[in-house]
Amino acid sequence: MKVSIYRYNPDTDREPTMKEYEVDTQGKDLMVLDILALVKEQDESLSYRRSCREGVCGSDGMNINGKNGLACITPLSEVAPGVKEGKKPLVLRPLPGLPVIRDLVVDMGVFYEQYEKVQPYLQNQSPAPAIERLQSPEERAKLDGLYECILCACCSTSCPSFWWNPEKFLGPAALLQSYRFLADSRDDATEERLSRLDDPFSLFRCRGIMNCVSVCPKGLNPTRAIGHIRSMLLERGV
Amino acid sequence: MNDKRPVNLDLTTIKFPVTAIASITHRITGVALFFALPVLLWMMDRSLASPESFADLKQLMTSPLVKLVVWAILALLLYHLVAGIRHLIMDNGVGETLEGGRRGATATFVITAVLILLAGGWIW
Amino acid sequence: MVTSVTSLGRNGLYDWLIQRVSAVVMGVYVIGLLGYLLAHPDLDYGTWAAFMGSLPMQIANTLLLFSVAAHTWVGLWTVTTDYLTRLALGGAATGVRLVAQALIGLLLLVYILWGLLMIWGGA
Amino acid sequence: MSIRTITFDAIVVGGGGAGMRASLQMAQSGFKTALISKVFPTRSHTVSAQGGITCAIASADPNDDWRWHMYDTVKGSDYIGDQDAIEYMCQVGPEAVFELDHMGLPFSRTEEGRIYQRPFGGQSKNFGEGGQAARTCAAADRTGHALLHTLYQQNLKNGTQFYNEWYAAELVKDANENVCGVIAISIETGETVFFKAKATVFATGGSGRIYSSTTNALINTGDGVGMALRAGVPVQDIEMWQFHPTGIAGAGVLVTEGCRGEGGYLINKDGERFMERYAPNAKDLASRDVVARSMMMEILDGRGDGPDGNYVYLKLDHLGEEVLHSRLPGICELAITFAGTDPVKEPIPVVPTCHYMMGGIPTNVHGQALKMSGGHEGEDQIVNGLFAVGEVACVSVHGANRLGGNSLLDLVVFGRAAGLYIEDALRQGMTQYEPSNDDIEAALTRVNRWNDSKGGESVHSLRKELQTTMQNHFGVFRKGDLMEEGVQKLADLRGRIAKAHLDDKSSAFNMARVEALELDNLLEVAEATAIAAYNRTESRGAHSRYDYPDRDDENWLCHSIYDPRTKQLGKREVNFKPKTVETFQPKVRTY
Repeated sequence: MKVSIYRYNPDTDREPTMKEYEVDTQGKDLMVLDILALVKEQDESLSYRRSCREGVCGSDGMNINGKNGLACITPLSEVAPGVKEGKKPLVLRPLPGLPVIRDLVVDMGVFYEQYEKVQPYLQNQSPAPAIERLQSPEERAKLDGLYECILCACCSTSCPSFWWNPEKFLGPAALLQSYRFLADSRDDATEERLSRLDDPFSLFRCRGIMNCVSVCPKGLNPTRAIGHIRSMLLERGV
Repeated sequence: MNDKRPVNLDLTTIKFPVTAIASITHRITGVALFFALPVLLWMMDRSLASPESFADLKQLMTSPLVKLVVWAILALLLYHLVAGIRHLIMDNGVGETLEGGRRGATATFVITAVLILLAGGWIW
Repeated sequence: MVTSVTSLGRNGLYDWLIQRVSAVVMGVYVIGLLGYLLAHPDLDYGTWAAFMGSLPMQIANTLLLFSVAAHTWVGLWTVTTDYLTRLALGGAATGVRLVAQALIGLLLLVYILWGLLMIWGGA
Repeated sequence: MSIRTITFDAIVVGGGGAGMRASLQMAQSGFKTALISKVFPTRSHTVSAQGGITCAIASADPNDDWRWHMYDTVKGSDYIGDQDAIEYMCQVGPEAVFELDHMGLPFSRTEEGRIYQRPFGGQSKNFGEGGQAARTCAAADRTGHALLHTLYQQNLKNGTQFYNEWYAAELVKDANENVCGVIAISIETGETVFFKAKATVFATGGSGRIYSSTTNALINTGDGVGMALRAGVPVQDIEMWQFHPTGIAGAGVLVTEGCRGEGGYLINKDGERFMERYAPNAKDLASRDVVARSMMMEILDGRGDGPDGNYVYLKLDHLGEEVLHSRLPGICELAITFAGTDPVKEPIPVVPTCHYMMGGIPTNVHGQALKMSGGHEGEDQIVNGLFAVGEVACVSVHGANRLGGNSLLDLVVFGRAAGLYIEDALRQGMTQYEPSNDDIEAALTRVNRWNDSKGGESVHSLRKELQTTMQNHFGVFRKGDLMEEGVQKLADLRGRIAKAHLDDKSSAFNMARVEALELDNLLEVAEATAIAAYNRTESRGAHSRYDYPDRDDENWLCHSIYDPRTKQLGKREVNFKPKTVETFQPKVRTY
């Protein structure tokens, strides 16, 4: 089958180019990450990130035939009809909207800064008890669908509002994490957290287009989390 | 060094789900309506200024070209209206799942298409 | 917290609310007016002018006018701050954006005055 | 000397659970702490830990006692775990776990609002007399992920200086073998820097990638062990490799023991629940070495399924969709993605898969690295400036076999302990050893070797060969002659790897260079494993030999110590002197 990969090495290239490779899958429905390993055997100079190879570390987010996803848990058969059979090329590009360091590796600095901006850690002013802080199963259930985020950036880099205003809009991933702490019964910094989101950009630049939801490899829903924060802001402001 | 780094943002290589198409169409129709505003204001003005101007406007409205323009503006308005209603519904937490979002976006296109056709029938 | 002097509500929540409330006003108006026009297929000037000249319609029209202006401002402000940025235009972005926003603002002002004259000028 | 030097009070190499727990401790008390990680910290392998963190917090059972946990751990280790260290871990554990809750770790909860605990293998009440215990604290089946993110968040809050995507290549020592810091390469730019610190903490994790089939992440290449061995620091019990019973057949992806804790069990191709035969009491919750061996026996006896008859099944469907989706959601995803089976409906094909390195750099309970003085059986001596925590360390709490859920506890307890010790030492004025230019040059030799390489075999083919050798010669069951052959093959590989070629020498994000440097480390770990396994002439815990099928307490109730300079295997005494409880004497180990 044919694989077309975005190549750029700052040492030697002025502009990125798409490079074609021929890979023999022996008809197997391999994961995209396996294909990358096969290509790398042919061409050592190809760089990409990878670690757990099972979809939990979030290293290998990339744009696969137009859609962001994790290479390690995207089988060829799910990329697009005809790709596995070799009728259509597999096209791999770096995550959109972030500066490319090399090949499929992007500079995620902006993305991590957004994460840090929401103060992604539990805040509680009361003295800690000798055991755990009690939390009912119902309260804990509110964190489901939030804490599982792996920071792969598939969502944020599929979001046009992120593309246009990465410095001002926090992006779906950071906002999901913001809500993860707003929703935690053990956290008491709600007011402070909300007041930092109440401007026209940080949160409200979300237009509800749901690209984030449609690409999240963990099936999470940042759009809904943003909606919940908006409701909290509304309740607080009116 | 950092400034020289390329960015992969060639929109033609990126797939957009139906929800994104619904959203950008909402935006495009909104901007277009801003440019249609003087036309609507002018029509309102003519219709109210005097019986003569009212008649003139009515006369003008029989021209197929004008009908087309009015229909186009109506189409923009209908899409923006229906998509806007979907936004309000989603603000209440309905249709925020992946499936719900897709259904809502598809429904917006279908309903608008029907309404635009009806509007066409009404104008002609 | 990102601050912006050109946003209408100066705050995300208020911009958002303005957008929603004005949308509801316009939505109701448009549906109502379309209903009226459908109900009066052979509308003549007298009926039309009397209808639009009545006090409730004058108030409704005024409300509509301000809703349109507010809704448009918030919407187009968002559009300009999305596309007319440093990212897209480089260093000149702020200037270009301010000019665009000024033009939009000016046009909306003209529309409001024109509309107000139309609604209340005859009274 | 041309390279840049950056100075800190303490540097931690590795951004997994142990490293970040250590850096957090030091950063919290205001010491200038750097964390060097070859991946962004939340991509470390701790993220893949699923089932939970075992600890007697007395939630599931209000009468639970850390001494029971200690008993289980000593027994699980097949009696070569150090009892002072196990005592410390089990006793301090609850405090360390409650801290994690206070930091925000989203543990699953009981109706009382306490942390949910599930049964895991090898757990008992009342020193093995009270039946199965439920002692593993869980956040669904994503405990490692939740723990790692929580620790990263706390490090952000407390101002740890992160050097993410920096690859630590070599230890820097002075002429007297004192550790002064590390040489590290910025993967992003290719810049090579000397990180100088009073304390260098290795938290580099395991090296499951020496095997071709492993549950480990692609980054688990034993970088810390490799650096230590090249610096002449010995490793302990390195022959002890845990094979996890339930790796997804073919893919090697881990399926948590928590599945069996929640009531799942193993079946052979005839549908028989075979663990009842091997471990009549604990059955599927016997300790991992026992279960893995039993599975291999079933497969070798022809009761495995599949075209090659080489896997058995983990049955979960009887637990019902609700339990599976609430307690084991991640497993359901993984099984569908990597095995193509939905556990709600069908059993998952599983096979014992390389999972965990019980051995590593020997340390005391403060994480200080140890070496032997005056021959192999001499007194412990501290390697000044070097600490090791987590999987790379052998403190030793796991001995010859680790119990499920004890790895995460090991990480936080000893990450914290090392942090506390260094904090204290820094307050009292710790020495900064100063290397000469020659010392730094010496540490750069290996990096330069690759950068100057001109032709030779490729990294990926050599790596593949190494992994196959380990897989075929040092698997679940081991045999003297086969291992001898393996040792030979590795010696041959050493010669070829020393001449291997790095074609791509570019500077920006050169993944090939990192993989080349990793290959050296894989080789170090593999060879140490091979020589230690060949020389330990008994079967104990995870080390199981056909030619020496029995445990030999007379000769081998001890740690093995592999000395990289002589390539000889020595012995080191196991600690049988806990401080507050009676010694647990070695017994016949049955489940």
